[in-house]
Amino acid sequence: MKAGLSLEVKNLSTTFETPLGAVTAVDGVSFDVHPGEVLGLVGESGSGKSVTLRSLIGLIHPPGKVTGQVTWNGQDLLSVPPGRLRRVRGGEIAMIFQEPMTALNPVLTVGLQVEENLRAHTALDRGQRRARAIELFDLVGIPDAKRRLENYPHQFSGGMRQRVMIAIALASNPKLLLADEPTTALDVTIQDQILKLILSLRDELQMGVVLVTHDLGVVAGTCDRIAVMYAGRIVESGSVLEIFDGPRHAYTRGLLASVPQAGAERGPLLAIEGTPPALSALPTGCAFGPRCSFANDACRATRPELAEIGPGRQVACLHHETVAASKGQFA
Amino acid sequence: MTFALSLRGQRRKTRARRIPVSLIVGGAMLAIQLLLAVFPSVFAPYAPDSFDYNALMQPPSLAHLFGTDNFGRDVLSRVIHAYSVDMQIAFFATVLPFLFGTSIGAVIGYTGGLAETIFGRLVDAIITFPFLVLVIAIVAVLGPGLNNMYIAVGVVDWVFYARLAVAEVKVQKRLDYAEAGRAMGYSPARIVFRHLMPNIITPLIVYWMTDMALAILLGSSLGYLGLGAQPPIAEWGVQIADAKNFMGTAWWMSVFPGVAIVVAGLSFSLTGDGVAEKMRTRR
Amino acid sequence: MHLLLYVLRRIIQLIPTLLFIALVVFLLVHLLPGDPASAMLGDRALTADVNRINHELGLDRPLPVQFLLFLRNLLHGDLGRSIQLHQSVVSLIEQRLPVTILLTVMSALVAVVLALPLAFVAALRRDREADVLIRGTFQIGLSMPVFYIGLLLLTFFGAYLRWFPVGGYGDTFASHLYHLFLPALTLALSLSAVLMRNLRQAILSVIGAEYVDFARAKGLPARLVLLRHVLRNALISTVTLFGLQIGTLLGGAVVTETVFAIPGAGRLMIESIYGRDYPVVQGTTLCLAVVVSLTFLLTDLIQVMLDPRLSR
Amino acid sequence: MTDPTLISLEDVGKVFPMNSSLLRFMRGLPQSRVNALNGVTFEIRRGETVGIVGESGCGKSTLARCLVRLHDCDSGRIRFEGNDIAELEGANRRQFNRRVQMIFQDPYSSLNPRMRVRQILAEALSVHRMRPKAEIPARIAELLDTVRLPSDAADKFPHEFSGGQRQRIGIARALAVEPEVLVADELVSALDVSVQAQVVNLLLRLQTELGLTVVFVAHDLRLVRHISHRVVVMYLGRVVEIGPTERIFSAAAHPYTQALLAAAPEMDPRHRNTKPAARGELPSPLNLPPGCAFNTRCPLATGRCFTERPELRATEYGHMAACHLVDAHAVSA
Repeated sequence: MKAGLSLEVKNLSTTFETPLGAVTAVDGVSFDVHPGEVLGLVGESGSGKSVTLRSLIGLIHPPGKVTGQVTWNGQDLLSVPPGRLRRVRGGEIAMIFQEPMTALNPVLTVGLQVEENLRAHTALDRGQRRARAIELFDLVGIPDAKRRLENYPHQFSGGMRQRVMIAIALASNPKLLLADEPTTALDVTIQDQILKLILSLRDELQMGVVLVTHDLGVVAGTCDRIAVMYAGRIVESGSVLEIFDGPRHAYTRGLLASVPQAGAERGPLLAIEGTPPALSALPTGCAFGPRCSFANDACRATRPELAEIGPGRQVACLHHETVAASKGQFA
Repeated sequence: MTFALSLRGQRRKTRARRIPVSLIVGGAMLAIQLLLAVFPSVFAPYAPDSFDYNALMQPPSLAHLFGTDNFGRDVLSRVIHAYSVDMQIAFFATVLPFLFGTSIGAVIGYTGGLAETIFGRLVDAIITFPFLVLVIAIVAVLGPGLNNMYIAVGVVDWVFYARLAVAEVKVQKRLDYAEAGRAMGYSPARIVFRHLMPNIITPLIVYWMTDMALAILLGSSLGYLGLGAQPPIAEWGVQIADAKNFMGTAWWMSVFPGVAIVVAGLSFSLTGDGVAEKMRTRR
Repeated sequence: MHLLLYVLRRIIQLIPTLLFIALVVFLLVHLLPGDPASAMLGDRALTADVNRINHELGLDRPLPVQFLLFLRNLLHGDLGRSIQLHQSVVSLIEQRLPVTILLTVMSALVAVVLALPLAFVAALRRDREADVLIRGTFQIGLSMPVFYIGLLLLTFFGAYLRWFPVGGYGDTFASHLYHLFLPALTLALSLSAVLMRNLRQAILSVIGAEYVDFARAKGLPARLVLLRHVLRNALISTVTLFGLQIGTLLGGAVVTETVFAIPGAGRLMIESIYGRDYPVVQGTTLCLAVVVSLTFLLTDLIQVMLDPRLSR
Repeated sequence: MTDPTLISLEDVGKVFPMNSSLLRFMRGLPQSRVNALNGVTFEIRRGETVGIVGESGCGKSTLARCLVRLHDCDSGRIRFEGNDIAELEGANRRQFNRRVQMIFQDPYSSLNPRMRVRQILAEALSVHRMRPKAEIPARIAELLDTVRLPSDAADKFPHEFSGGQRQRIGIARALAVEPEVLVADELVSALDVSVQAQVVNLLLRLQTELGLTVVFVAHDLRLVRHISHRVVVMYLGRVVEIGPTERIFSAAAHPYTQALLAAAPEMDPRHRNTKPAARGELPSPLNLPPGCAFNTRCPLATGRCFTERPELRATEYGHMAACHLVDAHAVSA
């Protein structure tokens, strides 16, 4: 078994230049991912979780600017020459997307789309590439692989399409998989299959996985560690057990409580009032302040930094102890 | 995707008040040309058809800013008077197709079914006729002249508006707000004309702008071929046809009407682009 | 296999279209105020001549019967005789149509050659100088009537620089190509403007598509991403548009042939209009429409080959 | 005492023809069609919340649209207070449209982007003549207050609101005509989790305050469990199980329901299973297997399941499942 690699992200920021001024979609995000571990990036729409993922491997489109450090295998992916970055992309770090229908090229056979990946990253010849493609389809559970390679994406069902995308991503044995809401477009029984597939592949290939999702159930079922994002920043991170047992940030706590629990049917849910702020109009101080029931003047004056409160446990909240203590009220 | 959503908030504030540059420029150019078209004699220094045999084919001078033609007519005055004719062509050739095509298309798109199938076949058949060829053929049969040209254009042109309206309505009627109207028990007429129409009209107006530019091209082409406006009427195409034997010797005779056509066409396109942009930022 | 079925289906669909074309062309002459024959012969025609022509053309029979006769003649390759040129319309068209087709094909090629690279440059340099320049130039070209472009090119490259002939068609194939170059360029300008604008927009929207991001995430070389993933998908809509533009192109050819005095079907049509030679007007209209419907078939096929989703 | 049954569905079927082609016709093949609904029978009682769950393609949205007559069903009938809704005409039909309201899934397309909130609400009020003209502004303010939107919301366009606020406007539009039944199709699935809870709370409150009957169509089992009194589980156009919420979630009888429940991720990171809950995928609705539609994926399927279609049978009072393997219990009514 080859040794895995770790990804280290330091102070990653992504800014988009718009006609109305710069908008910071990701603001000083730091985290690492270890081999064989699933890190969940959790947040709602506009929290910057997807942009973070795309920033890691240079998939941000021109008006966007990425700063910070993304260390992989001893090099900073944000400053390596394009040729080197291309070898990492798809070769060592692979990415899968939310909508397999739009992420697969509709006019090319899936076989070609697997093969072009192998061609870019391996020295296999034509026949070997085809054999490998069949092997990959078997691996991700697509029956009748030989025939299916000749098919076009629209000839697959949603779940099968997602498997095709995973097969393409895995083609060159990546050591890190970036998954952007890979099951959001799928039905629950299919989502379950795909998540289990990703987990078993993780074990088999000793890959690290970064899983971007908004679904806390998915997080609970698959992630080892999580980082919760709000308005472009990580507000809380730690092991999945610690965070589900005792959220320390008011946002995390609200998020967990707003999911209906068995045993409290037809009672009011604990909702977070208001809506997430527009990135162009962030409030001063804590971005969650205006929606937070714990907020006071201090929260409005200064923006709390992400601080270590235990081994591998960080939170960016001035009142994290109060939040932790108040937990009992709603459990 | 996620990012686009988060930008929604900020677009909200600045959107309504910003008018695209293209709309301002195009609109202003159109306004000036409309003035020329409505009051040509106010702006033209000479009558469009007064011959001056003492000043044949004079190059541009202070007396004749755009020079004179082979009958000694003032080119500037003829170009200005041609605005009445060509702007009229732009408007009259297209306004009925626009109104009729849009309404009938909206109704067909909403009704769907057999009406749509029949209409689809009609469109397939009509687009196989080269538009210009068909118009020329119809004008040939009806006889040259502006009115026959309007008829020839109108017979075919409404189909393009209707086709666009059908396509737009088919998209819009599936959206939940239209379904909500139906679920509310609103009448089909209310849904088509009050709910859907405001949401489909933008691309149709944009197309109308393009179509007016095309009508000017068509009108001047027919004028050039002798099938549209008839000499001695001042019309750009007719003017260029008159000038075609003097292209090398008296460039001013053809260049100024040509520039007028281009400017007119550009202002319609610019306005169309502006409308499109304005409406895009609104959504 | 699927492709074959598709072709078959499209050919079947062609039949009603062709019938419709025939019907419209047939009715065209019956739009004439009064009876066609007097219109053809002018105001001072003798009644006997009018009656003779009416009878010759079968115009004294009921309309549906006339149409059936018209169809029967059509199937026998008989489009009537030219009143002016005293030749069968079919033989006239046989001489003239190839010229028009050659002109159209040449201009289509020139348009594609111009539009393809420029669209790429404009899209990749979006909103920068090159893009603004390309789009501005084409927009002006788009606002110029074909006859005017023709006259300008003719005056400058033909009469002034004397690089190209100012008209005519030549005798050999090479000389055809030489004679048709300016006319083809004339016709190509507005088509390439339309194609360029569409392709630029298509490239921009495809570049933002998720499958292009996925292709980049796979670490493919930039060239491969652009050609295989961007261009191929972007071309689908442009090919559709190209098909729809063929009609416009042929319409423009009618004008261009007149400007450059090229002995094509378009010029034949215009001359026949001046001479009130209605059988020829009918015949040329019919042929041009048939050419367009066949071109549709061709572009549809290209589209199906580009986009596997269409052939089911 | 009035009849507790407000709406009853009797053997409702809905077929969507697929694009028919000349070639298929020439080759003598049948025109393909999708049975979106197939023999759906159940009833909705006054004042209850019925949850309808299932995966995409199960027909739940079609069912919702049939309930408000956006679609007419092709077979069977839907009765509202005993009257076949397909036969309602004129004033009766308008009354039905008023009394049964639908709220839509997509907050971005369910409101006309060219109409201000005031126009949207005023239109509903005036078309159904709910209030004299003079009272309309006051009623609009009242409605906005009911759904907890600020009063200045009336003069804004839909795009000036967030997703959650738009859903509130959609609810206000439905409430404007004082309906008795709300059909909510995936009401909150397009919203962020934290906002979902706000809208769910609003719906729960309105139901108690106004005594509404609610049909809640959703794919999110947790939500359906939270707000429904009874649950209908659908698979490929058929009802496979129906029963009181607690029964369905604690003692599901149909293997499909069991798989659905097992596949839904739990909120507890300590409970993880590594085996997928259901194998295989939905068969094509164009080409349904004979027998039980779930037989291609069912771990328990036996010979009979491949030949004979199971009917809904009561397992105990109020709980029914369509599965050969479920023992029918004697039910005394």
